[in-house]
Amino acid sequence: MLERLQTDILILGSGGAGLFAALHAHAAAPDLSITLATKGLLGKCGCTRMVQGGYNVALNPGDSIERHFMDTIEGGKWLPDQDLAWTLVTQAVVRVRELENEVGCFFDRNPDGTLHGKAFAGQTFDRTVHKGDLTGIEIINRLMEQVWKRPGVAKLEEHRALALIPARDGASVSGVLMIDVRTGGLRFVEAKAVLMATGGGPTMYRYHTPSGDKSMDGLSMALRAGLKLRDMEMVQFHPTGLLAGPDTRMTGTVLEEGLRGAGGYLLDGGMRRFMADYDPKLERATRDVVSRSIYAEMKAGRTTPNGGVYIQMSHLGPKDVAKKFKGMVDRCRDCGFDLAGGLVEVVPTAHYFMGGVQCRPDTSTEWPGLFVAGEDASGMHGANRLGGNGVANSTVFGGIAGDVMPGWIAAHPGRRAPDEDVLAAEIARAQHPFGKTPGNVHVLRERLMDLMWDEVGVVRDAAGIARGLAGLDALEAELLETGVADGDRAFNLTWHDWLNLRSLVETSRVIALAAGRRENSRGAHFRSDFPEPGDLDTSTYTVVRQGAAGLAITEEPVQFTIVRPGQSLLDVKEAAE
Amino acid sequence: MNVRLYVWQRGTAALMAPLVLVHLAVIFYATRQGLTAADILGRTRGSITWGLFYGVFVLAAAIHASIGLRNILVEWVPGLRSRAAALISTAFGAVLVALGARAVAAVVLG
Amino acid sequence: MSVGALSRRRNALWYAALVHRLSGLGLAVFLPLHFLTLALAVEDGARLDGFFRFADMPAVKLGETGLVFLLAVHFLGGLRILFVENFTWRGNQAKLASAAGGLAMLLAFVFLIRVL
Amino acid sequence: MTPSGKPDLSVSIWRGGADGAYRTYSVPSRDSQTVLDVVTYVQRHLDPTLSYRFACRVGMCGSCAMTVNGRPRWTCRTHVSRVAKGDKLTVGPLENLPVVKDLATDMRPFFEKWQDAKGVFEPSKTRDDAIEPIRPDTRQRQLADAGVECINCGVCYAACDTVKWNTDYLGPAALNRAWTLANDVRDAGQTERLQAVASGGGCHACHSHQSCQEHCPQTLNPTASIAGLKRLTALAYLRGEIEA
Ligand SMILES: Cc1cc2nc3c(=O)[nH]c(=O)nc-3n(C[C@H](O)[C@H](O)[C@H](O)COP(=O)(O)OP(=O)(O)OC[C@H]3O[C@@H](n4cnc5c(N)ncnc54)[C@H](O)[C@@H]3O)c2cc1C
Ligand code: HEM
Ligand code: SF4
Ligand code: F3S
Ligand code: FES
Repeated sequence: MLERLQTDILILGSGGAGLFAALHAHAAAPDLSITLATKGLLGKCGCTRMVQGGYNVALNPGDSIERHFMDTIEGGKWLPDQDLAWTLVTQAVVRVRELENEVGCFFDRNPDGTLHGKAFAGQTFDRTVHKGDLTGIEIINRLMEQVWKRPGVAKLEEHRALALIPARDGASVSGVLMIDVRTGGLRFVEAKAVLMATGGGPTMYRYHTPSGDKSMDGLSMALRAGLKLRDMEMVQFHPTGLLAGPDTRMTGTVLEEGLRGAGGYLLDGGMRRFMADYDPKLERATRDVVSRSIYAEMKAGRTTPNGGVYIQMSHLGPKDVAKKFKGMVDRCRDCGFDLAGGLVEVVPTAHYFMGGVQCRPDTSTEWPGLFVAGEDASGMHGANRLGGNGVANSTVFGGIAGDVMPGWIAAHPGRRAPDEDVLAAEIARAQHPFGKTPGNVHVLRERLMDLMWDEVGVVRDAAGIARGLAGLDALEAELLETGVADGDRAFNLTWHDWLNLRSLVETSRVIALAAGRRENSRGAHFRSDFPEPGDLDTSTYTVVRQGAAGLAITEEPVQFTIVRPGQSLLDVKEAAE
Repeated sequence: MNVRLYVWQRGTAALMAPLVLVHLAVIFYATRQGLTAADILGRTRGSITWGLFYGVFVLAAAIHASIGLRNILVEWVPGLRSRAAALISTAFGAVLVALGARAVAAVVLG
Repeated sequence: MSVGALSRRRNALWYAALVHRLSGLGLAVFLPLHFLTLALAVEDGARLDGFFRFADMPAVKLGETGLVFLLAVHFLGGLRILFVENFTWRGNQAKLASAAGGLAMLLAFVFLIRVL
Repeated sequence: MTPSGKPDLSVSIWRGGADGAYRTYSVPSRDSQTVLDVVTYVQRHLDPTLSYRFACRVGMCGSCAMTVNGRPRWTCRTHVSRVAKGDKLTVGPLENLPVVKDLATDMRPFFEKWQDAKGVFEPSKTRDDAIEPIRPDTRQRQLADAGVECINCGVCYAACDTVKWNTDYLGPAALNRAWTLANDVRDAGQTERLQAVASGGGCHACHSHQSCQEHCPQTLNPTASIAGLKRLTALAYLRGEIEA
């Protein structure tokens, strides 16, 4: 039944974080056995591939690391862990050079041959390096080619991680239980070091942008392992997701930010341009403001047929729009919408998860042997992630994890056998739905998505959060009674839908709890009952941990290790010059 | 097909292009009012030019066609090993050269 | 039924390649026969003429027309491929391939009229 | 009948492995509906055991390609109204790849050939070096740019009969990638790459069917890339830089 494998380093996920970790670990210690397990095909799943905008890096002589750092801290509303953010902005420089020079990425150039940096919202310098509007494809394709090239990295494609299994000491990691999706068989991979890089993914919302394979599995695994989860209330919504109606996977997918930047209008169902009611910057206001404004229009019932608002580009000249936003216009056309000349319905859509496992700048966690990187990790972005800092985050820290793990293994030799009881319990847990009468998983997922959208979404309040928590309990109880037919377990998507849903319900509860705890409004988190940001100097972040007695939530003070609110590194730098 | 075969196949094709053009012209010209052996032989007998022309043509066609045949065998005869395909096509090429040389000799030397 | 039974992915250029291949094969099969008849000249011109008289039959003329077509279509199609492979890319290859086919047919037709 | 007022779609879907069969389902028709949505509907509402693959749902990951009414396509960006014959749709796995189950194929041969074509960058510098200035208007840069946005969806590979007939043939996507690298001035593995694509199943096996170019959802032109490789390798061979 259970197949057991052993490896030195086990990496979960093949996004920017996972692939970089594999390359760095292999370079640092070619003799170690490295195994990369990923839910889809290598490099063809996850969100790094979907990056359109680009990669923030202070490479231009007119820019500086300090400026990038300050943009990150201010964008994060002073909640980021400053040491993590500093690591992010400094290492991004190295990582982009590595991507160009060693991995082979082909970033766009200025006419003089230097790297082109484009403008991205919330930044004081045009520092976003890109390849057209398909930056993620370029980064991931080049990374996955490099990983395939190294036979020393064993690949477990279409392997879904189910649980972190502790060692017998109960306080370090022994390995990971997973399903071989293609056969439906279970595998336990014992490893000396494990990197979790499954990429978060707030897909529990009615409207969401991430790829279908992402369902917060990593964070639900970490939760069950008893690890500390930080900033879990921080869900970033992108203001303009495509609204194509029910029963289509197109709904929720992102329509790029640049459309508003270029002068696109947002119109309510009655064709009125409404942003003036909310912000003097109109459609060019920040992501969170625009998202909340659209949400308010929707709450007020001034909606389009499918319940959103319109984006209009045609006044800029359909031909010009079709030229400037070719990718976007083509995509809309393929799906039956005329973005250049007509109206397209849009809606805010859950995009990125700032929360995650608490970790140190070297990617280590509380559990010896367990490392975390990418969207599964937390603290770099605080209350808000800058566009362009997401892929920087996954590639920077993935690489660091790859550098660090071989050294950690050398310092902590020997295998750690698994706690067989936990392993057995997790096996039973994964197979739970086969013991129940088959039911309709799909209906439950729809309910979860509505519940989280309505109660713990763009705008929150205490009453809604309470309803959300109660709803989640009911939903979980029903899910546990809903079975999946046990015939053929090979490539059984419905079984995986069930497992996805369970991960999502568990992590949704943590989101709701943390959202209830933060009684102020910062960045992505907005409480209509506490609309003020609160005192910056005494900023705290939330930490949730699952213990024997259930979920425990605390608030920890933010350590201003580099700058304090009111200060700027740029002043310090200029003073020194 | 590898680069060597490719260079030979496309090279002979390019070489044959003008030859085919001339050959077609001759065909059209010669069939103006019925073909006779005298016509043909009168033109070709003892002519170094025509001898060279047809000699090169035969050689190029043999090389070109045998490589072409090899590709077809590889792709369209399931289970045939590339060694066998090479053998068959080389043999075919050799037959073409032999018959071709005999024909050229016949019309040029007599 | 196999997965590919309903395949409809063949395009004009796929057919162009098929015509090129079949014409090449046709020429290759014809070539040895062509050489053999010409070699009749070794023995004496009369036998070759005997062959030509046999070749005067309309059915044989039709066959010859076919051969002219094969040679022309293979020649023109081959030129097109040499252009695709050796010069900067040009669109409309499907049109060019059809034109090659059309021109070859025209040539063969002219030949037929002349010999009949 | 459905909310859109259109009759239901009659959808035949391949079920099983290589020796499976088509099974027909009735799926409500909607205004906004891709082929992937149709397949998803069947799995969610009619037959929970149906297997297929997708990830990004916006044409970026290249994992949702299937054979739709006889043609290979990315299904997440194929609107039903553009392909349905009347109300009929036939959806099968991609051709030229082993079937795992139902609509999911095993893409390993595709990626192995990508490696065989040396479709991977060979660095000439390190992360400690400055980034190479490359003017965007140079010819090589433009040639590489033209082919680089491949999403490795396998559509071209499934559309090419030369792949079907010649098991050694590396196929359009792998060769297209090799061509972009051949034009990458930073790359240090040029001779080895040309050697790799000049051997047995390399670029010379292509007959310019152009099905790859016709079907590529990214509107790339592998035929032109392969032609470029044919030229480069022939020259290199004539100069004695590579062997047959
Ligand atoms: C549409 C879109 C556009 C974006 N644009 C930008 C942008 O312009 N700039 C920017 O900086 N950021 C952008 N982001 C954010 C950025 O993509 C992510 O922050 C970043 O790529 C995350 O990288 P990752 O490696 O952590 O995760 P991912 O790239 O998402 O990879 C996660 C991997 O883990 C695998 N996985 C998941 N669950 C399991 C499991 N249970 N077992 C095994 N494997 C598992 C997945 O299949 C996948 O391979 C965008 C995101 C989206 C969705
Ligand atoms: C002007 C003269 C010719 C030109 C330009 C020419 C050109 C070509 C080209 C370019 C190909 C390669 C097609 C491909 O692989 O896609 C080819 C194939 C072929 N040619 Fe020719 N050719 C010529 C004359 C001939 C003659 C006289 C014969 C026969 C004796 C012949 C027989 C073949 C055969 C059998 C093939 C293989 C077809 C295939 O692989 O599909 N060719 N030719
Ligand atoms: S070349 Fe086009 S069809 Fe082929 S794999 Fe790449 S994107 Fe897909
Ligand atoms: S379809 Fe195949 S034959 Fe060549 S031009 Fe494309 S690879
Ligand atoms: S699902 Fe990613 S390309 Fe279709």
